[in-house]
Amino acid sequence: MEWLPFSTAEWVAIRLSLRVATVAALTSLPLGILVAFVLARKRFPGKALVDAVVHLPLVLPPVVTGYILLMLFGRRAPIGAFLEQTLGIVFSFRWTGAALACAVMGFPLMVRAIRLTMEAIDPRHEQAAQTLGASPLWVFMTVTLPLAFPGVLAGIVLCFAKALGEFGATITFVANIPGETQTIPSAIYTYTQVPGGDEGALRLSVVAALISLCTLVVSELIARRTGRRGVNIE
Amino acid sequence: MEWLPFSTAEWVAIRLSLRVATVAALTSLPLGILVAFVLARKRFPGKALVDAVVHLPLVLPPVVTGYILLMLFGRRAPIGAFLEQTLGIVFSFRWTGAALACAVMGFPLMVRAIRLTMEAIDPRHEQAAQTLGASPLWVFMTVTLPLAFPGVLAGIVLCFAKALGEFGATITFVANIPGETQTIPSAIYTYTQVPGGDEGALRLSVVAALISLCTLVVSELIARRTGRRGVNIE
Amino acid sequence: RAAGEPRPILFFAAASLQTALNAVAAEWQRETGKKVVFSYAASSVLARQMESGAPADLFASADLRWADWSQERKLIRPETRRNLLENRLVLIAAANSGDQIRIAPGFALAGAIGDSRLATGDPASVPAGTYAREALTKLGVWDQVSPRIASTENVRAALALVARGEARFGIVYATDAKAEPRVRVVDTFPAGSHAPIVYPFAVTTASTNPDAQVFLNYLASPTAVRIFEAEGFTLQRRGS
Amino acid sequence: MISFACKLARPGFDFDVTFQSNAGITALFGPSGAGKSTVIRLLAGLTRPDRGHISIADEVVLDTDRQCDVAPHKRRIGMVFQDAQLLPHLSVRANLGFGRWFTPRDLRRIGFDPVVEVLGIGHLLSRRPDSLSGGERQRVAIGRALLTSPRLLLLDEPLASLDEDRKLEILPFIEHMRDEFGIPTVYVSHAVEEVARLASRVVKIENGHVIATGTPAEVLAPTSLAKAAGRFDALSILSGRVSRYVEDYGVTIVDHPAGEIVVPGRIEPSANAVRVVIRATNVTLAIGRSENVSVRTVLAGRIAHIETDGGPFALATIELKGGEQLKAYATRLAVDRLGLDAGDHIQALVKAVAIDERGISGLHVVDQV
Amino acid sequence: MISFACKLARPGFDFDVTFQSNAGITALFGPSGAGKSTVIRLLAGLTRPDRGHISIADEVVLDTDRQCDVAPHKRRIGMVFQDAQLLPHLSVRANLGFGRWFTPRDLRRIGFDPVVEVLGIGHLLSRRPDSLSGGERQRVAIGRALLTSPRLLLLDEPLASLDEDRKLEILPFIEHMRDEFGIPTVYVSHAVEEVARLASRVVKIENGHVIATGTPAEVLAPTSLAKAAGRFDALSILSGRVSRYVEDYGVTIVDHPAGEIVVPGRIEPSANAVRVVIRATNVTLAIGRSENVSVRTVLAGRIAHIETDGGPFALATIELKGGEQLKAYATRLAVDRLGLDAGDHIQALVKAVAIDERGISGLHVVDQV
Ligand SMILES: Nc1ncnc2c1ncn2[C@@H]1O[C@H](COP(=O)(O)OP(=O)(O)OP(=O)(O)O)[C@@H](O)[C@H]1O
Ligand SMILES: Nc1ncnc2c1ncn2[C@@H]1O[C@H](COP(=O)(O)OP(=O)(O)OP(=O)(O)O)[C@@H](O)[C@H]1O
Ligand SMILES: [Mg+2]
Ligand SMILES: [Mg+2]
Repeated sequence: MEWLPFSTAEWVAIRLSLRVATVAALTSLPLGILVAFVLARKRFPGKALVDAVVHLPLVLPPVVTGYILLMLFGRRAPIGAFLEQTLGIVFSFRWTGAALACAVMGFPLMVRAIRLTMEAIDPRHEQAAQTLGASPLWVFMTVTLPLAFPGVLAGIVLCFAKALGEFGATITFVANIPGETQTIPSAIYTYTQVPGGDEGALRLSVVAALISLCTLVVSELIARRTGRRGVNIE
Repeated sequence: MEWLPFSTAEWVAIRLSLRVATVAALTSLPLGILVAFVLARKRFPGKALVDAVVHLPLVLPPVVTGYILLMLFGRRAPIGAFLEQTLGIVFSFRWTGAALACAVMGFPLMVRAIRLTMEAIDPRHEQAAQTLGASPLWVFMTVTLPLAFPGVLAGIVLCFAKALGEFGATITFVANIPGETQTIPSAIYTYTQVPGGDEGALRLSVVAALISLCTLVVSELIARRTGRRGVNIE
Repeated sequence: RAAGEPRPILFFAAASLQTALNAVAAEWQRETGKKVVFSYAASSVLARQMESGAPADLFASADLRWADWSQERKLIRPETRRNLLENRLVLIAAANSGDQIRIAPGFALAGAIGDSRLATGDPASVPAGTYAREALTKLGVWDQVSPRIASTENVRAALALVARGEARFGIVYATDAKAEPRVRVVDTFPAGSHAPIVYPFAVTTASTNPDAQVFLNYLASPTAVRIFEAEGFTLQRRGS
Repeated sequence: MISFACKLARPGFDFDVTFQSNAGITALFGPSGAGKSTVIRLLAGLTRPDRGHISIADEVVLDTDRQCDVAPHKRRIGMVFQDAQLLPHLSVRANLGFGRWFTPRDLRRIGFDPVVEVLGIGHLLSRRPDSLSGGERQRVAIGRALLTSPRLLLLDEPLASLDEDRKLEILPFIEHMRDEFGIPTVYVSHAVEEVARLASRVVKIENGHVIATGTPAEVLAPTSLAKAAGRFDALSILSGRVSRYVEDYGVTIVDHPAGEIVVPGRIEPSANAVRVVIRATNVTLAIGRSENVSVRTVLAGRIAHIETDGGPFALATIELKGGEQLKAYATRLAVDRLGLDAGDHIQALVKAVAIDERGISGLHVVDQV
Repeated sequence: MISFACKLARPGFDFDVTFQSNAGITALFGPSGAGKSTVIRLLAGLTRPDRGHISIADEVVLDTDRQCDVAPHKRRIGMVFQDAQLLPHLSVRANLGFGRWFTPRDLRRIGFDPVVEVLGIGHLLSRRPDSLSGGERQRVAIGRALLTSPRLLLLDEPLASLDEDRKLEILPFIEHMRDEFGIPTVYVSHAVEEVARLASRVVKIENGHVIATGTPAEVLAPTSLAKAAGRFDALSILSGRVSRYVEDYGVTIVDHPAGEIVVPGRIEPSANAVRVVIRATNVTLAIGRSENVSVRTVLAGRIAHIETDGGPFALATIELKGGEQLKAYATRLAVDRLGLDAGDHIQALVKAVAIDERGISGLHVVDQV
């Protein structure tokens, strides 16, 4: 790949960014679907609060979100320490932490996308499935979720795109360690901080834009194949 | 308001942030609806490209977006100079610029939300309106748009929330001038840059979170009144 | 802004100078009744904004490179430029840690870090990081230490990592370490181990505000010096 | 005048329908999946054919050869979809007013109040479509289409889920539209009487192709012994002139060359002929006079032809005095027992009570109070 | 055994329906907006009443007083919605298989292939609901409900948009379900013959209240001169025993104490009585023998009562030999001309061809090939 105008460090950042974005988008998906479903369909006291918490990463400056993550998921922090001891999962200064930061930052977008499509589903479809013997869980799996597929897809795309661009929370939470936590945006930031780094910043920005273009094209193709009415089950 | 624990500068930032977020969310709405409609309903060559451009602010680090805005809408920049001469609109280092930056950053979220609900509309409703003599524009105004209302509402909320938290592009584009361009997130940033600023950062973060909570509650109430099927026209 | 009232000075300053500059400006306003408006951001951002026509009167950079960059583009007046402040680089640890280590050529920093991290500004972009790399290189420990570096966007983030115990050590400015009670200075880097850490100040080319130069001079006044020193800065000899 | 010729290939379904009609009401008739709704959608401009030419009242609205395709909203049609398709975000009132609003004021010929009254939806005006029953929804859809004062009315099984009483209120109204405003109508229905009563032209479609077109008498009268189930669709249509209304008995006597036809209810005498639809299954054949039965309509004629096959039924074609044909079903058993044969002179007995009001145009049934 | 008692207040609509039925098929009958679909939805558990008690086959599925409300998916119902409601993201095959999949294997009593064949949807299996015609959609919905092998079948106007031929194929199948698997069924329909043929109990609803329940004969037979339009809904149901099938003529002779009833088609002789539905409008009265008409079914009886009013019609109640009652409509004109009066002995003539197959259970029409 020498013919491509990227330094090794840049290649590392690109690969890492892809990994982080993919992991962030996919691992946050189950929780995203669950939260979206609860917000779309249930009424309970404190619902607005849950909604607000979900939106928090959007509302707070990324740096603040990064600090909060540090305070919760750092090695010395309550949840972080617990996870390390019980499951051996370490976030601090690892790419997993970058993925967590990206997932958190992308979460409001994902939840909203899924929620919107779920709210648009005609409840009579779910009623029809019920009369056919599907329990609420099965209705969710076989009707709600497939019909909400356009939203799920959009949620993945949004979270992925956000993860490609997320930088403030990531760098605050897990710093900017080449090969471990230096994603494309961190690398771009580094370039913008030095005089004459514009060219490198531009190069990587184009890469990020191209990756997102690919993602969009792919998602568009998937969406077209599955159609307006969500995923087709055979 | 002396009993509230905010300095005058903080009050200024809060008021400015509210103004910037409101203007950003509302002024970008018409274009957001238009772009969402085109992406949801039309097929044309280069559609993926338009889609990618819309997503760009999500994918690029905010700093880069800020630089791009600076290069396009700065006083010395082509569009910026043109707008200043013809319409007298100045963005650079004005709160209007902050609103522009927030609008741009929130745009992908807004477009996606509106687009998702538009895609979920049963095209037979639009066909029915057509047979009743409504031209495409009227169909859009009387059927598509009211039925897409939940998405429009979500788009406004997302853009507003994003504007409350947006900082990277804003500070890069219009700096961090108290009373003019220092929004809540910029003020928080300033606090986080110095030791001992944590308390101020926390205070302002709570304010941002509360404002977004209010927005969410209000939007939830509106959504409940209008119902799943969009806005009810009499 | 009421008509007739003089236009306040717009001061583009590196975010790390915030506390000190705010205090000086408050003092100046008390004395003269004139206001200074600050826009704090990263030096790089400020420089670029000036390039695109920002109406700034004064520029204070935390980074020599961006001052030079601005000067090349004739954004600041070279004759007004002066390195007003100087800072020191220190090695820090969490306040409750017992780590003791003396900075010396070839000192066992890597061993002391262990599998933890050394937090500092990004050597490639953040000045503190650049100075840290220079110092560690000069002391002959950079190669061992560099894989354990956790570089951050700014010094404050590095400070937070150390304060929360995520990173065992950090290299930050003396001013930052002084203001953060949860960290403790382990040792100060010798002055010769790195280029002087200076903060260039200058009046911008675009400035039309006569007060700009006046305030710049005021920053060297004894009142200002007292404030700066209280914050942990050291004062440069005039004109260097 | 409607002229329709469209081709459309769908996987497993080949659609090629051509017909012309300048009837007031043209009925589309045919089994489920035949392509009736497709014709309606093509007429409305909601589906584009692979190739086609459609003109309505001498205006070409579609010509794929000449790249002409008038947009649906410019075709000025009033359409009732098979599944109502009310706009979910509008109240019933707004749904009704929707099309009206887009109709230029000087073209609004149909009044809001009479439509609402006939359809019995006055109490629903402020409701949302979601909360309507199936039949209520369909009625609102009919009203909405009528209120556009359309140039062409497209009705896709508009009465399918309505009860008989309601149908009998709405049908005259549709006729009224046809007569008063001259709105040509294309009507899809599975109900033979409805078709026979309303339509002056029937297009019978099967499997995407026209298998018969003509007057209701031509298309619906059994030309051969159809399969057993089809015999209820078989009818004859006789033209007569109103002779008088017998006040005492609430019946109208229609003069027909072959005899008097007694029809319950009042038909206003007019210069025009009235059409009486008689189901082939409702005709009883008798040899010689049969004064002792409770049937007052006795038409004299001659058996032109009796068709039989292995099944239980026989279909007799009777040439009535005056030339019109009347079809009559009987069991083969009865035909044999009576010894009926072609050439025999017989009496055709038609029970007045079995004449369906839906089958007589211009009839106003006199309800007892 | 279904026991139903629910109250529900909606703005402008007060619903309070109570009925019991241990019939195989219970018909819900009533005008548009009466509350039929509401009953169905309450039975399915999709709507909650303000107060109510529902039990199906001795299991209480709803009792608001005891906080008991069995979830819809546990009620093991097969439901056909008024508007099909196919799952849009599933193929026809998957829609059909959906409910089946949730049915425990040992409870699956109804086979896929016969259902698909009877409904004529074999060629649609890989299609999406979006691309089906109205009638096709309805047929798939019927199949889907049947394939759950339900404990209770709820059919909301399942045949409304189907043509006669198709109806005649599906009706016997529904009867077959009732007879073979003993699945109790609640059936909403506007078609009198369908109701009369299928149901052994009819619940007539109007405006949210039960106005009559009973056997079809009780509810549907005209107890008084209804308004004119209603007379087509009036019928009598006679019970007889199959005597023989006359091979030569393709007709079945049903023995009735008052005479032989000739029915087209073959009915298998069985120990059970067959029900023959006779519309009051299809009965002709004759004084003395009338050998010369093409009617083979002649039932002897005595006029019990003739009801008239100011309108054109008269409704005669005839006491047949054996005790069953037969209702007959005639014009008042005919009654006067024949001088008919209560107590007269008369002959009731019923045309075999006018007996609707939909009105006879167990009938297999012999199609000629
Ligand atoms: N989008 C489609 N793709 C493939 N086939 C289709 C599509 N739409 C309709 N069809 C088929 O075209 C045929 C005609 O459909 P159409 O809706 O015109 O029937 P119809 O005569 O209205 O029937 P019904 O009386 O059941 O409403 C049907 O066989 C249907 O399956
Ligand atoms: N959500 C609702 N809010 C208010 N009224 C309702 C609602 N749903 C149904 N109704 C009313 O309840 C009545 C009964 O409705 P239902 O659907 O049971 O009628 P139906 O007998 O099935 O009529 P149809 O034959 O027209 O389908 C109707 O008058 C209807 O308008
Ligand atoms: Mg159709
Ligand atoms: Mg209903």
